[in-house]
Amino acid sequence: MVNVVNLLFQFLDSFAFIVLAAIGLAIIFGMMGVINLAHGEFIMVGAYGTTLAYNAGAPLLLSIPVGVLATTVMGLVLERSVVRRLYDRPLDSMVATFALGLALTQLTRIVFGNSLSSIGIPLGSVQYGQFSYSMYRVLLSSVALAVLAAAYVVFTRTEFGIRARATIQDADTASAMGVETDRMYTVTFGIGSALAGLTGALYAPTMSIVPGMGSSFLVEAFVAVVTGGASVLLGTTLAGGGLGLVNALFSNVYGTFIGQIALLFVAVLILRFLPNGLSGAVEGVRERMERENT
Amino acid sequence: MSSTDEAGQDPAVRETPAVKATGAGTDRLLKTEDLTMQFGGLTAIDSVEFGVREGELRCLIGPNGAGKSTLLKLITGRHVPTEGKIYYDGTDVTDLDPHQRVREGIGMKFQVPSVFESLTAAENVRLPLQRVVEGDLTEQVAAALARVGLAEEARTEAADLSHGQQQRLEIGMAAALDPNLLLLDEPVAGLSVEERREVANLVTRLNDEGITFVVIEHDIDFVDRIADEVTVLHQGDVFREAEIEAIRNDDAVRKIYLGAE
Amino acid sequence: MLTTTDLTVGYGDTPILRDVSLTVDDGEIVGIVGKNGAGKTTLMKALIGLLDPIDGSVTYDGTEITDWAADERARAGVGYIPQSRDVFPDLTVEQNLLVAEGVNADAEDLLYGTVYDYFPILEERASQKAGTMSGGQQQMLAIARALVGNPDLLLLDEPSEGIQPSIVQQITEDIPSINEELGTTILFVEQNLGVIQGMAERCYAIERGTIVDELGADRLADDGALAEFIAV
Amino acid sequence: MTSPYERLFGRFEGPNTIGNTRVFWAGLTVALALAAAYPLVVSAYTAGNTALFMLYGLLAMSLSLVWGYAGVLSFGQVVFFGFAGYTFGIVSINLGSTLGVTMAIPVAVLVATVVAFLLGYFMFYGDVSGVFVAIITLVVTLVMQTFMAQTAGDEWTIGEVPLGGFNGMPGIPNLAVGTEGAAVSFSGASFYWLVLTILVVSYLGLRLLVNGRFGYAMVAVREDEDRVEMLGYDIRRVKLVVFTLGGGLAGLSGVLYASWGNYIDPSVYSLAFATLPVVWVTVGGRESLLGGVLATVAIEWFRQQLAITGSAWATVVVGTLLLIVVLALPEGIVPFVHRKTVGFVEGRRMVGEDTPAADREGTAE
Amino acid sequence: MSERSRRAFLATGTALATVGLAGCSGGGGGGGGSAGESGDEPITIGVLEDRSGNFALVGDPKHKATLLAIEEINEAGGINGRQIEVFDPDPQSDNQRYKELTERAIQQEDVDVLWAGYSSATRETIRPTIDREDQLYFYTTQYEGGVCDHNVFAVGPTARQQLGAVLPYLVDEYGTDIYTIAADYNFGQLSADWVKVLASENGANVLDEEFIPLSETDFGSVINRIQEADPDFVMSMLVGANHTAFYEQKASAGLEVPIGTSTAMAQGYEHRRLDAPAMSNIFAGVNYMEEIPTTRNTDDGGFVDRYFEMWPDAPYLNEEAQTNYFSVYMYKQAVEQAGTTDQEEVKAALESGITYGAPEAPEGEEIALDGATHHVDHHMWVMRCDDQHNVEAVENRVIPEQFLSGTVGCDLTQEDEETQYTPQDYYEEAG
Repeated sequence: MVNVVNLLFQFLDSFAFIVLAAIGLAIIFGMMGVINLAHGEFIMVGAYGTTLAYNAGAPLLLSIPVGVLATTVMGLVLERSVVRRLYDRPLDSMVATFALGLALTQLTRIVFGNSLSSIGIPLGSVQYGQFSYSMYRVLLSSVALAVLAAAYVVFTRTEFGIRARATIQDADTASAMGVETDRMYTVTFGIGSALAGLTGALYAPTMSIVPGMGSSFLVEAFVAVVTGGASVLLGTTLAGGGLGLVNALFSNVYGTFIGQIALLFVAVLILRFLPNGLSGAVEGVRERMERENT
Repeated sequence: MSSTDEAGQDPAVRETPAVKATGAGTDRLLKTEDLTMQFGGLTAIDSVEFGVREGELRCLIGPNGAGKSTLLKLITGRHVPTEGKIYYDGTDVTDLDPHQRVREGIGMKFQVPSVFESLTAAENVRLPLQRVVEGDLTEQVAAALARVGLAEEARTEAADLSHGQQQRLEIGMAAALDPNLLLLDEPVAGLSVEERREVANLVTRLNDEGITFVVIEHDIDFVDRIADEVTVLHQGDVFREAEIEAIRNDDAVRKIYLGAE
Repeated sequence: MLTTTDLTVGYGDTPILRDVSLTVDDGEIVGIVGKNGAGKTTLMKALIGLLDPIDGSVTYDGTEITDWAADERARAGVGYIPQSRDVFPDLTVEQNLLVAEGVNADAEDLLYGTVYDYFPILEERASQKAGTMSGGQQQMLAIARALVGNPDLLLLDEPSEGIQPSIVQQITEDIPSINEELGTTILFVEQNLGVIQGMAERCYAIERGTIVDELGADRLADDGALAEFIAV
Repeated sequence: MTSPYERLFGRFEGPNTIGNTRVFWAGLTVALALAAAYPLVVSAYTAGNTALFMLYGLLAMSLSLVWGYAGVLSFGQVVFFGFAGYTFGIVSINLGSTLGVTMAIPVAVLVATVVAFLLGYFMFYGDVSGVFVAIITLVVTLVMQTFMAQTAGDEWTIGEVPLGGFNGMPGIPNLAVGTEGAAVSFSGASFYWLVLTILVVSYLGLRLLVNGRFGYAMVAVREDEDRVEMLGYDIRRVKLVVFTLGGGLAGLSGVLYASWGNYIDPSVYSLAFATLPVVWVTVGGRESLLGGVLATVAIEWFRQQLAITGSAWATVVVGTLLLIVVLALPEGIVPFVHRKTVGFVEGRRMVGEDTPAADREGTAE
Repeated sequence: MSERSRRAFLATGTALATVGLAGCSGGGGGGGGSAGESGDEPITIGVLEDRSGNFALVGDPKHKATLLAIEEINEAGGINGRQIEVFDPDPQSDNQRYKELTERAIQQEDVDVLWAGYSSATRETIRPTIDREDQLYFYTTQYEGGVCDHNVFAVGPTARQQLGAVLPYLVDEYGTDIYTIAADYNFGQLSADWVKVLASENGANVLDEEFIPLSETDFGSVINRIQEADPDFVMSMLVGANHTAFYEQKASAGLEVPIGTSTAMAQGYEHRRLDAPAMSNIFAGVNYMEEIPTTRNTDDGGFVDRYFEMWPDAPYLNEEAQTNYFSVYMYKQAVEQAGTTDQEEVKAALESGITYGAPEAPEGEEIALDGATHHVDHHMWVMRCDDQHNVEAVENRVIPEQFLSGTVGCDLTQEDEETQYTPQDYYEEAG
């Protein structure tokens, strides 16, 4: 018997995880063409910043911004010092970010040891019948939606976002319009880093705080980016929704093992049959409809 | 070629300022039907009916942005048309991939010279030849180079060739495959007078050898030197199609493109 | 307003432009004519700062700007309309205009009203994606985009290219009135006789990367004199 | 016209490889002789250890081919490596005889080749290109790791061999060729020599390939896809062939790996391992077949030395050095050194009468 | 050798050992296995434990405790007067690296004995090398059990011992309906089999079992399924940092069912790392935790004190660390008994039945190495964690290794084997 409330909560949980795991990676890849192989480590830095602040006595709501800030600062520094030099060499930037990730993990271990004592999950649970679900995990789905909405607003409604997109579409023309394209790249990378940091900060209470923790986000993150396709925000939303549903449904009925296998299987199907990803397919349909209507 | 073609019109000179030049006829080596290409909201090619007879040397002229390069890319298969058909040698090639069209006998030289700079001239012509010729290539390579007057430069790296030599080398690479139809996109752009003359001679000679040409070119003197007939494209469509003299004297064409004489 | 001295520009080490020296005075409309491949677009890119000169210098408003990046020049008041228009296809018309806020840092507000007056169709289509508009509309948008920041100098690269005659006509009329009403100095590249004659006060002729002639108003009126440097 | 030198080396030379001089071949011969003598003067451990680095070198070479020569960045070379390793284990353990081991080798390489073909077909004929190839192959790698780590249950048993999940597959036999009674088994120094031979044969084979007709097409595809297409080449097919071939080579490396350690586990599909070939090839120089191999041996030796110190800073040092190399030497070390030294002398522009480069058209076929 | 130079050499030996302790390779080692060698060359011990990578959290204490034992022995005059040198590279939680380093330890460093690895995967990676070289090898992690190998001394407790401690206790306390969750790999699968075997032996009943991928961090559906099954208690054999998230999530979801475990707390000290009350009401069946109330362990100057004196910054002294520690002493006894470091003779000495007063055993008791199976009859503890994350012992007793000795009948003193036996082959309930 499928319990609908269970399924709903599991879906929200899964949706949040996929979206939040992917969003920072997706923005940096989609907007700048850089595949950040240190994405997991960026998430880890967010979680460490948050946990360290919390363990130092800050309340959780204050600790989360600390984690985000730490990751953002790191992202900005790395963009200025490393990533910037590799914009025209996207493949080398993969090697460079991999190297960064390697060093970051071990540096964290050297400085902070093999583990930090973790933050308890706040907010308790929702009870329904014999079941209950972690309130915080469910709430993360609203955060995921809020992050998507905020990213949407930032990139489509603010002057910065419009200039950043202009830069991405045609950097030369944008600079001839007075846009400081270098700054756009830096800030976009900063936003991507901040979102990775936010992911780490938000999941810090739910996970074991160890230097390698970032790797547990990687599969979902990369799968979501690839299946999402070129249109970053739409793609991440669709991937989170679609893959989250598959994962929740199969986990609910057959267990986490089948849930993961189903997620990977569907991802492969999407790659095979929708070469432009979910967002590409949706936009293709929309364009066809528009063309027919005009 | 499809029997539903609206044949019958004399393809030679059409003075009528026809919006559509329906150049259909069974003697057409290449023919497009209702060819349309849209990029987003831009219609770069608008229901074009264009054709060339076997053995012809046709020039395509028109202002920047008229759709000349887009038309060439559609013919070679680089672009997939939004609508319409392309027939080559009587068969529908609309759905063929670029390399398949090349194998059918359609050759192409790009606007920007794009020889392989780190290879020698000989290695460059080797590239098309090795695909079709078995065994030893030495003779064919030498012949292909001689054909475009680059026998002396066989061992020179393409990067060290002059601009004109690179243009000829590229034509030589396309010609090495013995195409029936060769499309040239601005073969003399940026060349000196002397180089232009060499390219003109080369094109004429290859045409005499039986290769049909479609050439995009701005240089009217060059066009005058080589062309049988000229097609004027404007705003994505065929504006005029006539002998070069007729085009030169056409007021409407002058207005949109040439300016006064 | 704008002076270049022995400007040599190219891609890599190969110069496309050689020793170009020209002057544009405040309030002028100056044309540059030349055949395809003569180096007109290269010159425009060098003037806005998208190409670094190999040699020579560029002075704008009394300041040497040879080493300035494009965005710095734009903020100093140089507007640029690229050859193939290059609107940002995924941004709406309004967003395209907004991007150009950086043109001319001295401008207080964006001249939405002014540009919508010139090109009312843009106001109608303010929230349409630029990539879905026709070439003519995109050209109007490109002009409006440069204009909206109220630049002191406007660089126009072949505004008539690939555009239907009615819009070419409109642009030919609009540019001089912009020059008059807003006091914008204009330097444009063109090979359409009508446009050149309709807009330019004087003209430089460029051939194979060098300026070969300068035509005053009298010679501009002479079709034959001009045609020598254009396509035929 | 053709000197004995050209008859011997002409086919191996061309603009697509570094090292087209007598000095190079003489140097290579000397280096090979030294390499062949190496196990005679060092311990069995050192020989076996070096053999591991060299079989990694083969993996690097497979990536040099697809990335350096055809311009296709595959993050999935370890997928084919892993598939072949597992297949070799499954077949050889199931058959359980020397003949079985012998047969397992081609089967494993074939499976890797087929996997590469299928993946390549679906990417290149789906018009996936550029950085998306990298990210799709990376995802396939991660998917394989997740999947193989979950094959612990009894249902994941092929014949008599459990896939083993996270624990991997132990008991994979040493490489052997022959039938019962007439077999050569490879371990220690003999395994070293086998790997060295395979490496040299692969190297020469690839030199033959990249300086031959297909090699020209391949490099041309890397330089300018559109251009090559207009010369009548099916670029999708060219890429697919290279990718498939690269998959087969990576597979061969995987077979050597599985038999070297008598073991394989899902960590061969991990992000860290998947990135290593890219690192080796980037450092060595992607457009050099030998560069990748040399860099592999050097980097792996160095990493191992760092691990032996037990220092906590080992991976930090590796990461930092890697970063420096990527930033400072974008073309890779070997082409850099070549350009700074030999290339200056050997330069292709110095086409003298008796240099082999002079008549490549005739001799390269 | 004169008395004088002999003393000088000993001093050098100590210096070398100290260098080794500081984290550098001990160098060529020398003098490996050949019998009858002169008694003053140092003994080389290979210690391959993870100090970086995924297993560093559990591997680092193993490394530290081994060095503690070695230092104590060296300070007390060594083994038969010979100092101990260590070869202790960092395998970085990488099985490939383990493989390379094992080869190196045996062939290059010529170690007399080897401690290596945390996970079963690592053990299985290097076991072919161990067996090919007939290398004396101590595997110290609590594990699924069943390894019957004449070169391997698997001296940590087995799943049957760990689960056999906690499961009967929970059946007595809470009832007979069990829900099993286990990591989806070899160890988890076999542990789940042992739960079924033990349930049947104790008159209990496994309602359902679920295997969870090691990469899983989201336990929402697992928690819902447990709630649906409504067991009396859960048996959890989850493994690794990802799975630790289960405990936080079940606490947050308000799942309050008692949980028995063989994996949590004793190894990765979740009760110290996680915020209370994540581990509330969790019962661990273990041979050792830092909190085990034996005099050898917690009294002044006891094992815990000595450990933290040497490693003041260490976060926790875990189950495997104690096993490494006491097994070094067992090795010492065996070498002293054999009078040589010759590996076959040391193995024979170990098989003769060594006992040792390990910290896990209460005052007056010793734990015994069973010669036939190369396993240890451990003193097992049931440790309960309360909602303040305080841990107390609720039960303890000696539980011998039973599977190999009783069920399989493995006897390595009679026959050399290199096998791992699994419960499916012997119990209907399993598999």
